[in-house]
Amino acid sequence: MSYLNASEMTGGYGKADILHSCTLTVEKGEIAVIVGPNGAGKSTAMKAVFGMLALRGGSVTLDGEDITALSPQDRVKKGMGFVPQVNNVFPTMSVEENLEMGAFIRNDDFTGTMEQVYELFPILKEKRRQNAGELSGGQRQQVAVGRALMTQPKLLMLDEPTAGVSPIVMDELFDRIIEVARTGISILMVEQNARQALEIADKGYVLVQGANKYTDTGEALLADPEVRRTFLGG
Amino acid sequence: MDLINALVAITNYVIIPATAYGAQLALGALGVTLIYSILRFSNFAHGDTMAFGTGIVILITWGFQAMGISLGPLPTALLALPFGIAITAALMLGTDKVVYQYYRKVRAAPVVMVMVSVGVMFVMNALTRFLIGVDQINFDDGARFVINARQWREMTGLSEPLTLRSTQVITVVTAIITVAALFWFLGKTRTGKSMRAFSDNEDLALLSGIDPNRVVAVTWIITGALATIAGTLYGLDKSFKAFTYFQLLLPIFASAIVGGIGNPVGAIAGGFVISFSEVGLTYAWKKVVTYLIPNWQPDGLVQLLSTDYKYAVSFTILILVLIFKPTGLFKGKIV
Amino acid sequence: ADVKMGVLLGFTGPLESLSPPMAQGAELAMKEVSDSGKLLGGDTVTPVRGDSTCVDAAAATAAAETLVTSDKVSGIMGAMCSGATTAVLQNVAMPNGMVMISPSATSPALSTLPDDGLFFRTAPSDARQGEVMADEILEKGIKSVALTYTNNDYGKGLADSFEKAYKAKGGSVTISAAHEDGKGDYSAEVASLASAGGEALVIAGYIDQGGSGILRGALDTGAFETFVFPDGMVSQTLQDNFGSEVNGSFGQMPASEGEGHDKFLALAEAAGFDGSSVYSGEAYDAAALMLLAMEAANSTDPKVYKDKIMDIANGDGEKIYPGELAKALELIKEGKPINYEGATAVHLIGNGEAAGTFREIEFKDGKMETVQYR
Amino acid sequence: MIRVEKLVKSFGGFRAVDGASLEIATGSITGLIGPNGAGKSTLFNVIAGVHAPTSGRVTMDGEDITGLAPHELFHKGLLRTFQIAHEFPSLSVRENLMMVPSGQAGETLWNTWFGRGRIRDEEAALLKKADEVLDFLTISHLKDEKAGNLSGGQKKLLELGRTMMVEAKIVFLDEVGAGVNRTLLNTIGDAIVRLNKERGYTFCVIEHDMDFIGRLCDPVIVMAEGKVLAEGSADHIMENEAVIEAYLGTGLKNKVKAEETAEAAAHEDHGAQPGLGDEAGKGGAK
Amino acid sequence: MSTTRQPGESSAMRAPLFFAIMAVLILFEGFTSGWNSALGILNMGLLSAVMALGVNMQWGYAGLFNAGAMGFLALGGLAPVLISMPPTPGAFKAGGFGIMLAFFIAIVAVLAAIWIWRNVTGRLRGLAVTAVLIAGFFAYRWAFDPAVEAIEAINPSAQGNLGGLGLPTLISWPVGAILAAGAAWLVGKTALGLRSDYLAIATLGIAEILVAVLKNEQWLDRGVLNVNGIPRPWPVPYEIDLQNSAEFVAKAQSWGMDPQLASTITVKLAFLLLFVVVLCALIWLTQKALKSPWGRMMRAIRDNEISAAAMGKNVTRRHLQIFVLGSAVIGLAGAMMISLDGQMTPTSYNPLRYTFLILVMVIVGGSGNNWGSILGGVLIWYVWVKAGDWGPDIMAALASPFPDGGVKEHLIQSAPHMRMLVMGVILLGVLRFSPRGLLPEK
Ligand SMILES: Nc1ncnc2c1ncn2[C@@H]1O[C@H](COP(=O)(O)OP(=O)(O)OP(=O)(O)O)[C@@H](O)[C@H]1O
Ligand SMILES: Nc1ncnc2c1ncn2[C@@H]1O[C@H](COP(=O)(O)OP(=O)(O)OP(=O)(O)O)[C@@H](O)[C@H]1O
Ligand SMILES: CC(C)C[C@H](N)C(=O)O
Ligand SMILES: [Mg+2]
Ligand SMILES: [Mg+2]
Repeated sequence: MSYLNASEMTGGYGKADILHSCTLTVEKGEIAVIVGPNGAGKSTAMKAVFGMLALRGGSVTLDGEDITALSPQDRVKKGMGFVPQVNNVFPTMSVEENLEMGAFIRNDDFTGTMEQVYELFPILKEKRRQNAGELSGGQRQQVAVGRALMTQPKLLMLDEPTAGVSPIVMDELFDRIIEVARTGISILMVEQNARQALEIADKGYVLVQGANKYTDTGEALLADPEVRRTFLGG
Repeated sequence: MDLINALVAITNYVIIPATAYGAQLALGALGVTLIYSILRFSNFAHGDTMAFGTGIVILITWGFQAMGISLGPLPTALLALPFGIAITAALMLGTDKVVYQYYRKVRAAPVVMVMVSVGVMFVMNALTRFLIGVDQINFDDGARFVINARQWREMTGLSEPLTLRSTQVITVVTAIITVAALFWFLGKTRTGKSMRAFSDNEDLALLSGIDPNRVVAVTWIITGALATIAGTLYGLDKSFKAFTYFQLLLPIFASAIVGGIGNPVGAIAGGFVISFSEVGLTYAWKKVVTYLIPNWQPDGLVQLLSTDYKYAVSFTILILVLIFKPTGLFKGKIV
Repeated sequence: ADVKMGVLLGFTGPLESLSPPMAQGAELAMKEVSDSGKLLGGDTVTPVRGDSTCVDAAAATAAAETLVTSDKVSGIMGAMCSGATTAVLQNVAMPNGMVMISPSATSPALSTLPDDGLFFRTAPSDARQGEVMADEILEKGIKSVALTYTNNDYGKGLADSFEKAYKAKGGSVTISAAHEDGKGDYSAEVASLASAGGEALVIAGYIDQGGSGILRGALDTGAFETFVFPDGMVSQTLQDNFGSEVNGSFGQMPASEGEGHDKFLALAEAAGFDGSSVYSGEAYDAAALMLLAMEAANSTDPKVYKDKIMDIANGDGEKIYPGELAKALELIKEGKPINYEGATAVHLIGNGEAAGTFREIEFKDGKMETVQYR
Repeated sequence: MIRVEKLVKSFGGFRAVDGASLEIATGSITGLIGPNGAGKSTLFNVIAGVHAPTSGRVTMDGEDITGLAPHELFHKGLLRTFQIAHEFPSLSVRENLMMVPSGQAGETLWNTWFGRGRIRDEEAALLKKADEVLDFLTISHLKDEKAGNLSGGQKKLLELGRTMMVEAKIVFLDEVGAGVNRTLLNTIGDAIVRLNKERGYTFCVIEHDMDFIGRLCDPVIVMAEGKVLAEGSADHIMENEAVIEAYLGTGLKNKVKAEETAEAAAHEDHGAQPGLGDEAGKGGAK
Repeated sequence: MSTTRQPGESSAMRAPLFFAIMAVLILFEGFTSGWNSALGILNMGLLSAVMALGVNMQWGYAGLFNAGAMGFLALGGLAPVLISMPPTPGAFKAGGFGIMLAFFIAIVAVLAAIWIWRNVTGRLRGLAVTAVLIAGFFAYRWAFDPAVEAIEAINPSAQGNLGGLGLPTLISWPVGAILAAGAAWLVGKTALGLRSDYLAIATLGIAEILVAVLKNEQWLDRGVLNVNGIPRPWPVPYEIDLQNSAEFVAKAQSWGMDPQLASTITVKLAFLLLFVVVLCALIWLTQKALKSPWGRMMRAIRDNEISAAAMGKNVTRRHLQIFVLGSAVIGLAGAMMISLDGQMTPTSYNPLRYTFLILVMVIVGGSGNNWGSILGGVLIWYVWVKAGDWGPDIMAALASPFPDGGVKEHLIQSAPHMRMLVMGVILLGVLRFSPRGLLPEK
């Protein structure tokens, strides 16, 4: 069984379902990328995996354990970390406090992890005393990812981490994500910079209208002309 | 020229009362600001919470007095305060469970929360009166003065009196301790930081594993404590009357906003700005002028504004601050 | 049959604490009459309370409206504050031909308001109290005072009439400053008053309202040593809360000496409330007057018995004191005139308002002592 | 058409825009790129009247428009979209479009009472136009949905749709592409080109997607630290060392395995797209 | 501010259903407590509905949180005093000129200050403005104080003010609206730039200031001494006149009604008629406006000001427009209320009753929905009045399990405060089970 196994998720915000039997799985240390048209339900699927949406059907298991009924906070304790698409830092708290908040659920000494995060994102160490709200878009994204890493998640979920960041920062972020994955952390992310993302993905999902349309390795999806034309912009 | 008497007059009639009043407003404004920044709504029930808390303190004080327990020169109410805080905090938590929790869950707009708090205000209003009635109650039983007018005159031989009430001293001292404790708590402790995180970005706090229920509970407990302390100090210094506490809501809000709502430092500064402007701008300078310029007997009161418009003064200041420095003296946060 | 009587007072709002003893005073009279079984051959009297809120004319009107139209009361004991009283008189009492006897509305304006002969008050106009107070102060040799009043028709009316009388008689008022009731802090007012100076401070306010705050502030800062207290201030609360701090201060309240007053106090004590509370006796008298007038007119119809009220109050017959209502009813039934004195030596003048006997008090050794009546 | 002269905008002590001067030619699609925090959005906001400049001047067709209010600029034909979508959440998608045209008779209270006939005719015309725009943007199935319920990308489309409701002279697009599906982005790109060609709109586009910039824009202006760093055609810019260092970067370091594929893909892209871009560029620049 | 509006649970039957419930309540009141009482509640309810409509225009349409309804209401109430009271003989001659001069001075001073602020730069600016204002203030007081003293000296126990123009009361209604609109314009010019919460507190303060003026300016409206005997508006007769008219008495008796009862009911019906006419006109105007591009534009502005501005809408002007219009409606209600009461008592304006209760009406009714405001106005007023009656009953029931003695006594004594409790519980109940109000917007 896969490390994360969200199978046959069905549900939505109101009466109409947004997700229709959507299945997402991620293995240990694997990078899985979700792509798809706007409004396909990618963010919704992420929320569903994280327990922020009431599901009408389907289940979510993590490391073999059924977590379908758990609240988001409890999922954090089970080792899931989530970086939302927007509003993903604490703007009036310093970078360091942002990271501390990431480690909120931990009762052990987290200075080591913080050092690791600083190693991963050196710019953050420089700006550790600055309020996160005063950082540029790309730096904020790094803080956001860093905060999620502080929980020492076993599964890191990122919703469009590169939206609005410059190419150089995007590359940097993807580089970091690969490094993170190499430490054995599973990554599930939504991306609209789909080609770049699929290049580093072990596995790719194409979501259309809340359902799985294509599932394959990143390479294979990139190579599929149909997928390229319809979803990756040629 | 009689500089000393002039100074004494100003101290006695402006500086001392305004400082004590300012400290009381500041404590009230802190409660309002805390709710605003963490739970994101203007809590119109705060005045009545203060009344309720004070009512409880009074009942317990009476109990102690009946049992013959006292604090010597200090008012017995100080002894009753912790119990009052506990009960008020419990009521706050209960209110949250029964009322506010639902609106957080459905993510109601702030103005809905404001209206909800108006509803709570109505209920608390009634509750307080059921509890302790509508009468004016004096429950200050300690030594009344640190220095009274007669002692002062004997001591200094000056014609101007100067008095310092013990409640004024207690008020300021308690206010300083409370504020310091609050700052330490918010800035340094884990729970305090998690509260700031929650106030910054509620969703993200959730994603960091911060338990919103805990944050909310702690917020209400602190608010209950602040309200009870502010209300008790106020009641000790003046006297308790349920209706007055509702009226206090306006200057408290004015303080919080002038200072920059959502900002604790601002709340404190705002309290003093409001109290000093109320007392200072309407002060009749006649006496001081006659001390300073002995040969001039002004026929008027040498008063900038009559006390009729006292409340207009504090609100005019409020409006001016809002227009020229819209986030308040200290940058507040707006949701 | 059962006669319903409205008791319309400010049970909630800024004067909520003055209302209960007043209501109890009125209800005491009703109970007395009811228990005697002598009203109109055995009618009982039931009080119906209505909340005039004191400040909200619309709410007061609505409450009175309910009393008249749905509770079908035969008379209204009230309202309490002059503003609400005027509203109720014009909007409810006059249209419905309902008799109103207010125990406490003292605004001078009510003397001249057209009322179709329906409105009476057992309290004197503040125009009178102003005079009395001025005399009293001057007799003590005090030539200049600072004056503060609660900012409503009562306070302002009293302050104006006092200021006029006092100045006419040679005194000077250094400052006349309003204070708002029910607000938090009176430091600013006290500071202005202190700065203006004066030999004494006249506080035309309410004891459990701003008046108390002003007094506290003035005492604590040592701004004044002598105070003058009109009706809104003189009460048990004043003695309890300030006692020896105001030794040498003095004041007056509409009340009368002697038998009636003492009897009422005793009755009140037996009934479990404080009869010396302001306007409690007036309330008793207001209710009693109406009930006795009903008997005299042999009708509970306000339009009929309204004409008897003056006769009862000023009649040329046996004096009736609190506790003697049964006797009064008998006398009336026998066709004998009575002179209702009640708790406050009722004597109605002019348009139907109390002539105003005032009890002058002074604080000695922390106790309120009656000096004289005038 | 638009001339920005020595523009400075500071927040507190910090100069977000620090003496930038640039020009946007009539009929062009000008790209504006630069690292995060370079001051692009701030520049937009100053031009669009949201912020008053600390110093400097903005002119449009020679007319000084510095410090004009947004609604006044709108009437001069200057429109803008927002980096973070600013929809009207409680209005339906269709209403979001229909509210745009200015000078509607029905916006005067008097007419709402006594000019119903005129309003009816105008509304019918507006409705038709709005539906056309929605069709064009492929979101006509959402026309009665509250705009607040749209997904991030859908809101972006709506944002663009609003500029199509009126005859604009110049449209400022702040990161239309962020969060938009690339296929859809191509459609948007086509729409921009079409508006530019057929209706003569001038565009100024902030975007981080270099493919998109390369395809559409000529010239491209690069900002960094509040100043203009470089200006020129897209190809030219992408070879500029300073721009590469500050903005473009040199690609992924970690994904050695993917490197070849990526390179191959990049070649393919460059092969396929400049043609399109050139066409657009030529069309715009004439 | 982003207001997430939950999906509506509205059905077509909702509004008729609630209005039917309201009608039943009023009818019930009529049958149990008499028609006078029912009509009295209905009249004041309709007045409240007008107030709620005004607040709803500001809050519901445009998202402007005006917490100063009380101030505009009070100002509107000044109109009947100034328009329909008889003039005080000699007052104008005594002080009218002085007062006009004083205002002229004030206006000149303020205009001069504004001119300096706009045209002078540098460090001198603040100083010059302050100097002009202070000089203006003293000049103003110089003209104003003696004039006021002269006016207030005229027959102070009954008059002491300028008095009115002696015109028909009906004229004062639009004048009340204009007074409030004028004040709102001034307030709007200065305070509308503020963000929502701050606007609320600022207007709360401004309302206090307006009421303070009405309380303390005796020459204008007798201040706290109140103005009594304001004439009724045109078709409304006086009960006494009816009772004295043989024709009316005969008619009443022919219907089998007590003439006195008939007279009071006739008067109430006359007021009712007037109020209904005003309300219908307002509803027609507002509904038309809302269901048009104007309404769409206002909602857009409410949703997102920045974006609306970028779409060419002049947000500031629209805000000012709606703020002035809404305040005008509140002022109109203020004038209507004073003509209903027949007296002007500035001390009776308190925020709980005239600001918060109105807000409760708007929210309970359903903000943004005109019909909701009407429903909320009448319903909440009904509850507010009835809660005073129900209080003792509820309390008696609550206290019954206690043994006779202190606690029971205390509880029964506290009965009047049940009004607050009932009000609070109802408000909380509505907000809980129908957060967007009883009649949600669309
Ligand atoms: N809070 C909400 N309430 C109701 N419907 C919603 C809500 N959020 C999103 N939707 C709807 O759900 C669908 C899927 O939205 P979602 O945000 O998951 O899309 P997405 O795939 O993340 O798109 P994008 O790439 O544009 O962010 C959309 O049609 C949207 O209109
Ligand atoms: N209101 C503000 N107060 C203070 N600083 C601000 C404010 N707005 C922007 N800044 C700062 O100005 C700089 C420029 O911001 P701007 O939004 O213009 O960048 P940008 O070029 O649009 O970046 P991005 O590509 O991330 O959108 C940033 O460093 C930002 O922190
Ligand atoms: C209760 C009283 C003090 C009321 C006061 N006499 C008045 O007329 O308003
Ligand atoms: Mg999304
Ligand atoms: Mg930007």
